[in-house]
Amino acid sequence: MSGPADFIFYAAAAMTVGAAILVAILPNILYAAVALLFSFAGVAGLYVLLSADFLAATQILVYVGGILVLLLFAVFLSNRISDGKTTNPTHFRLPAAAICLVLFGVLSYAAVSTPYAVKKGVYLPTTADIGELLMTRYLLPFEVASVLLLAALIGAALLSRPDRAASVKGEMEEGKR
Amino acid sequence: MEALAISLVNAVPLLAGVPLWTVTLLLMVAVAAVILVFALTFEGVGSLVLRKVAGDIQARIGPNRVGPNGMLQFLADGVKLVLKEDIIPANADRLLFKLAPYFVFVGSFAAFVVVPFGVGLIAADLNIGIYYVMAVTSLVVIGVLLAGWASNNKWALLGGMRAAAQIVSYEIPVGMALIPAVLIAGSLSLQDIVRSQGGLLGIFGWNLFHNPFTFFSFFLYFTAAQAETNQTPFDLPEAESELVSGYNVEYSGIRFGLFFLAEFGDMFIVAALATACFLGGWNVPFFHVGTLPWIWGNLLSLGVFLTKAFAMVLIMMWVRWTLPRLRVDQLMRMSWKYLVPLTFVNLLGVSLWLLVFRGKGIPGMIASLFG
Amino acid sequence: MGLKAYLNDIVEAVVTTAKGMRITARYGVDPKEEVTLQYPEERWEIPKGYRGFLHNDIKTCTACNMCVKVCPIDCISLESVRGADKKMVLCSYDINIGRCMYCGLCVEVCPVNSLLHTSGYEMASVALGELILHFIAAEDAPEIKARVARQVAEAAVKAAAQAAAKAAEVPSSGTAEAAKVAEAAKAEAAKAPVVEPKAAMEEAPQAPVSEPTVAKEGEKKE
Amino acid sequence: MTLDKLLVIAAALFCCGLYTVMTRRNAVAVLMGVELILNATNINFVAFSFFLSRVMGGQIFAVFVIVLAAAEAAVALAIFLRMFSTTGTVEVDAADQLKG
Repeated sequence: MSGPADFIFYAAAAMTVGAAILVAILPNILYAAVALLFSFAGVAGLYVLLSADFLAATQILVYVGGILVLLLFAVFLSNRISDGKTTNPTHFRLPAAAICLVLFGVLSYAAVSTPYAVKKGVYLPTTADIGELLMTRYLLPFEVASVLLLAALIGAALLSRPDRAASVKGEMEEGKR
Repeated sequence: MEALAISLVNAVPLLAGVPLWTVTLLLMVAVAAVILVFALTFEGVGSLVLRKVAGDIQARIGPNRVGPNGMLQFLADGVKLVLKEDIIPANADRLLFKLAPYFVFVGSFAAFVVVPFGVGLIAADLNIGIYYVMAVTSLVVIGVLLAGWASNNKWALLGGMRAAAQIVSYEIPVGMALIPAVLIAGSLSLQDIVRSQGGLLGIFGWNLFHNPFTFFSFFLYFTAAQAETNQTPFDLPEAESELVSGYNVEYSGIRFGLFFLAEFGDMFIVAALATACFLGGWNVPFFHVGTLPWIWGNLLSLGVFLTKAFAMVLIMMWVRWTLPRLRVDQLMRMSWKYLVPLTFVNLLGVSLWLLVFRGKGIPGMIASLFG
Repeated sequence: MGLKAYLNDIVEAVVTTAKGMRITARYGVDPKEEVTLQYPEERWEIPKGYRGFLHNDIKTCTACNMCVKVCPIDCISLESVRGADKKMVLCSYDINIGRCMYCGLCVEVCPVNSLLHTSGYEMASVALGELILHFIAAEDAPEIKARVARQVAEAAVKAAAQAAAKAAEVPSSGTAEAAKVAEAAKAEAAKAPVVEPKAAMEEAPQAPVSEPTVAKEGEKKE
Repeated sequence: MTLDKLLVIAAALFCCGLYTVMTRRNAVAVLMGVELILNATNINFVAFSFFLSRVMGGQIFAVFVIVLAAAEAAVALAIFLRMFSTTGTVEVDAADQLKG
């Protein structure tokens, strides 16, 4: 792998980690969400370099187009708009930082010192393989995942509906007054 | 792109000393610039045509003052957009306010990369073409949401929330309606999909006429895509009469211009996808483009593709100036109660058809009857 | 909602969309349907009796002040001086067309039909003051006043000369008083023509013989 | 681009996520941390799949992780909205009704 691919790799890595650090420290939750977007995009870039094109597109589609939108909606709906500033309070900063740094050191040491039997990967389109495996070898997990998604969808819809009993009660109380 | 770079280095001896990746990178930049110029030109001319069509349909004339017959109106508009003062509201979130238009523009423009303009005219023939388009256009949602929030304006926020809900809802029918084309071609690459519709069947080789389900699929896709790009009658996010102008109400100058360009870019992407997936792409009826010399084949296929795509854009404009705007609940009902179930039924139907008839469409079967 | 109603909804949506698109397509391809008027080049025909901007023909205007009195929003103001022939002479006539509501009362009331509605309706300005129509330029007013004062004075001299001639013609009736009056008139007449226009304007009101009545009623400046 | 570099990146991402989960009080921000952690694991899966073997298992697992993340985010955000409508805040410290 020559110059440009390495350059792209380091750029994607820097974007991923830098944006993740911003997510961790930014006081404004909306800025943190935008930083998260860049982190996701960086991870997608890493996937592309790792010959996981389908996964990269999925990463963008699901994380950016789905989860991040949900996060933004949650931020908008759970903060009073009149507040203007969306605060994001933190606590236990020092001990958490210490734990994380130690953990990072341990993990990196483990990653660097372990001798892996590295085989050079090959660049091939993976979409067909993933589709075939999902329909043959991993059919059961696939079906379970779809049932889980359906359950999650119904659960989320049920949870976020306005409480009908409570609202009826409220109306009755208002009527009494 | 690398193959092109290699052939370029071979053709021009002057480039022999330059590292290959530099040439490749420069080529990438050049191709991106060409596409950007095309997109901008289309968006400019598109805005003019849109206003002309609106004028015709509403028994008016439309712009006719700048240049001969109003032809240069889009240049005047462009100059106006660029030169206007870029106002940022006092209480706006400055960073996000500045950032949001770029998300929208990038999300719209990045999709141009995989549009198959001709036999060999495609910036990057990704093997996940359609999926890639679906993925990058989701950036638009984020941009619109952030623009709505950062403007610190209730109309902008409502418009942004509406736009996000609408785009996310309609992404599902759009994807589901495109899958029949993917199933028939057996590939997500747009070039493969276009190639699968070639052959000597002429226009009956198109996916549109492959079987009844694909025929309906085309119209479902077109409806859903029109909603996904916030075109009238689904332009609730920018409903002028209730939300002033929705998420871009506080924007002016070049930042508004980016939203504006992204809107037209989305229009072209929708038309191009419809062309590539259902209308045969750059295939010339009853003729094999590949037999021509490289340059003539490409020019011919480019012309055919653009003709089809522009025809689709015109139909979008026609619909746009015909139908009145929906209500929000009607919009959501249309997506979740009508389009989503129908596209799923269609998908099942196409799958069954392909299974039962071994991938052959009706015209193909009729043709095989006659040998 | 049953399946039948569901399918009916879909069919209805498709049919109504197709109908609407047929209509718009007909408009789209038929250029004769266009109703746009290319405004500055082509214009609507102005209907009879159209009340456009007011115009006063100051040559026929008698400065009767009727329009000023009848105007319900006081947008007309005029200033006039009494001329030598006892008729009023306009020295300024302004209409604030920005305030005018085009009721037409002033036109109806005008006894000599000098005030009329024209068919004009285009006016744009960047300052409110430009909306005031001056039918006599503001800088002309002193000149007119001076000229009128001069004419009045000349007339007075003539009258005095005539009176003197009469007095000389008929000595029997020449009493001391009549001679005194004639002399005074002669002195006035001798003085009046030599004064500067500006001085004349200032002195005019004090002139004993010919006191020009300055109409102040309509003078309501903003 | 080597395997250990990718693992170090994933570790950094994981630690950022962990720090976010530990320090934030806003539930939405905690969820962001969780997403970062899931991304870190995904990088590991894909990297191992690319470097150690050409078996697609790693990528398939990553797909499932993304699916789970989507489901989790949907349910979690529904819960947050519910929490906001009952307690008026989405700070995780406020959800202590079960405390004895």
